[in-house]
Amino acid sequence: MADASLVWLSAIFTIMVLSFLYKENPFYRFAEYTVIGAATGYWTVMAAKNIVDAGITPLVAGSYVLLIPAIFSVLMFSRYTKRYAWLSRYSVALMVGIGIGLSVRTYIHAQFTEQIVATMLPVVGVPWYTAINNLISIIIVVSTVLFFIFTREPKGGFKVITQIGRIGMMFFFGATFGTTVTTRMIYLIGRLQFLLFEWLKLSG
Amino acid sequence: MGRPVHFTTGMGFLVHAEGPQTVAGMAVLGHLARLTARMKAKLIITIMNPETIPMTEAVVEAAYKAEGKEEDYKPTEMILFLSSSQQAYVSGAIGVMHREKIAANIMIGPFFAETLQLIEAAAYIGAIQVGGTARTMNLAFMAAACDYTLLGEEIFAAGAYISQDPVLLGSLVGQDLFKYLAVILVVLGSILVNLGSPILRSLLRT
Amino acid sequence: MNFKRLDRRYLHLLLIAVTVFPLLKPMGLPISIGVHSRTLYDYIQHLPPGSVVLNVFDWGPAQIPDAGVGAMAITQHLLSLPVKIVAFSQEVSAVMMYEYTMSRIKIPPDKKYGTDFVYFGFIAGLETALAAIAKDVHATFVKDYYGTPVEQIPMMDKIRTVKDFALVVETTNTGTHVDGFLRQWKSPYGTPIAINIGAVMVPTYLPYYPGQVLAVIAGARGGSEYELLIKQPGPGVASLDAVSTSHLLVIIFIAIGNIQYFIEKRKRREER
Amino acid sequence: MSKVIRTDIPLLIIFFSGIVLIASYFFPITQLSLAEKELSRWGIILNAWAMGLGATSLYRWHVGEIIKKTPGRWMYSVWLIIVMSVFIVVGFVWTPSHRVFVWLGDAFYLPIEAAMNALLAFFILTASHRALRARGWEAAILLLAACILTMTNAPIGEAIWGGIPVIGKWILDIPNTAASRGMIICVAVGTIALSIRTLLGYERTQVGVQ
Repeated sequence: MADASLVWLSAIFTIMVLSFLYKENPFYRFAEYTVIGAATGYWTVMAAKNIVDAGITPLVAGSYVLLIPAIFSVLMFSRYTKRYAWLSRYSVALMVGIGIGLSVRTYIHAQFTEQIVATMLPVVGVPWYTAINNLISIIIVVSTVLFFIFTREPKGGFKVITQIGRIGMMFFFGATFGTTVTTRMIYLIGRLQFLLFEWLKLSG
Repeated sequence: MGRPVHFTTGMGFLVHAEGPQTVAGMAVLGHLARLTARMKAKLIITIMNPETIPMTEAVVEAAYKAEGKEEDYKPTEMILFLSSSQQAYVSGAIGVMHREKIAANIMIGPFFAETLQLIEAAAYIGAIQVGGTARTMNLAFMAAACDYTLLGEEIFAAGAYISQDPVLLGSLVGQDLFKYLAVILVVLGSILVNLGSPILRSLLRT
Repeated sequence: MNFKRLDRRYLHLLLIAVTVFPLLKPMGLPISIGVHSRTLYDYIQHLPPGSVVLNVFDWGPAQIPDAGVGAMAITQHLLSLPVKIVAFSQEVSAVMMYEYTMSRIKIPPDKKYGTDFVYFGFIAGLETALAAIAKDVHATFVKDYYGTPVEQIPMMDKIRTVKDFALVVETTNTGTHVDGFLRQWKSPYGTPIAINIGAVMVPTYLPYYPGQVLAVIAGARGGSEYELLIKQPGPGVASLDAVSTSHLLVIIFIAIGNIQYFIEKRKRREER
Repeated sequence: MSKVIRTDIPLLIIFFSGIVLIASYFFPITQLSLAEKELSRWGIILNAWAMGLGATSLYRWHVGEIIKKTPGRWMYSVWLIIVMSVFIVVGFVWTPSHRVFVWLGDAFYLPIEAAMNALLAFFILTASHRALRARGWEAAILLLAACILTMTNAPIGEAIWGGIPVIGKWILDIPNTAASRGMIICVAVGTIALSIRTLLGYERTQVGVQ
């Protein structure tokens, strides 16, 4: 796939970015401004394609209802005038409304009921270690949920329960931290593999 | 005028299942902007998702208007869209933090991999940090490094707490009721499963 | 040595050194096979001949060393079996990863494009598109990546709806892609979904196992296990030594940080 | 009047667009699912136009930098505008799938983004050194879980002691998964509550009402 010019450009940009580790310098800044310009240009083109595909083509084909989002979209740009800036509230409102609609649909099922159902675990009739693990799971789920109760002061027995929830969350945070270390190192390894093997053509 | 306050909603999706997190961040921003207007502090908002540009401008403008400080509202200096590419945004935001020597870094919204870098950069400058997201996987970095962290659901309650609006506070009671319901369902369902009846499971699955 | 004042540049240099060295001189530490890789391998191995697998390429170049490892190994495995592969992408930047993969794995001589595997390129619309594909494959996959209309692709004749797919393998680092399949394919139709994701997403998606997902192949580690399962150790296995050394460095620095912390704490107590 | 058109109408827009999407999920009525499909499409269009807003903002900012001749930065702004314009012109003249545009992306966008991702490795090294400290017993649990998981993901962990991956897997499968579930349930409750408050017009900050 990769022609030599691409490999060289990639290698040069990679080194420019990594030079940030020494200190912030003109090479790094050059790469930074390049990627900001490139990303914005890239996404603008993709967005334009979406507008044409989802908005204009069907509109021309007779789907006149698409005039509505077109108007709302144009209203977004009213922020550049002082007098009509409030018009952009209409487009914000539509975006918020759609976002909320999408969100409630997904959260009720996949996030609320599915997770509750997944916690209904057997404790009897399974090997003892599974039973203990399932019991621990149920206790942590329940106490984590109770940790987030706003209207009750954590005192006495309730405090003990929320404490268990906190411990569970500490495990979760630690676990995410640990796995994140892996991904980040892998990104670095990937870039180094590229520099060593595809650019410098060393053999491992 | 002292050192400025930096605010961001991270990835800041709006037309998306994680849109409400951005809305929750905006509720906090509304309050924050009133405070900075009142105290004549400089406020800087960096943006990754252009969807939130008009919303952010509306929120901050309204806050400054409410405080009678319309003349201090300067959108081109306060509200900076940096890039919609994650890494380009991050390096831009870090640049802003360094140049402006921010005193506080407030991050509430849907956060992705940018979390760690923003927190590290702000910590390097020595800013006070408040973080909050319902994207649980990036919460770990906030919990480990921020001075104050809003864990998951708490970001949705933050706006209500700050506003002290009785209706909003009342709805927090409703939120608690649903959490109790979840606990009851889990316990009851587990008991039923252990008695050999998966009825509640199948009932909820439909 | 006072680590607190230690210039972080030395730290950076050290990290580069401990990663480059094992890449050039691999040590070959042993790798054990986890339950997720084993589950998916067995499931694919026992697919009835002629089954259709939807192999989704939603990963970008950043994922080459991470989830990409698994994507290549799984695609290689699928190609070695009498099953058919339908591939597409929900991300623009993922399109080039299909070509990247196909140019690097071994395609058996008896496997032909169009009869055994096919790629539909970038399909816009995310979750909306997934719902549409489930109902009518041909309406959404109108043309393949090379511009051939779907009616002229021999293998697509019998692939009409979600019911014709025996398995979905989703490779991504973005939760949205996984959620879309769970909501639009798994929940309503029960299609088995295997996810192959960057290690960072693993804790988020483990709660969905075993109920909603068949297996969670965890980034480079999971991918390397898969490389070993199909007995073709590749770039994943080669990178794991560097993973080991860099992780060890992290642990050492956490330890140093804590030792420092306790020494300071004791000093402060003594001063009081 | 001004309140009606400036505040009430936006709140009504939020209400109707949200309600239609939610209702279509619960009630399988043809009209509703058609409306849902239409609204989802509008979302894509609005999102795309917002990108245009982003590009204009960025363009305005950098032109400003050039006019002001901000020391040390304005030449970079010139370069940024050149790069952005080349992408846009090429993408508009040909198509985004044209090989010149793909090549531009491969050459000027992807390698820099990937290299910046690699910088994260250094950030996490310094972050774990600085932030992961056993300040109390809760922090100690976090620290311990982080160390074990770090070693679980690396083959060397297993080589040091066979128990490490076993414990790591247990942490991932049991307390990690359970706490994550608890948090997801609460996030769902919070999201839905905020959504309802917004739909009913109680949370109105986002339309610019204080």
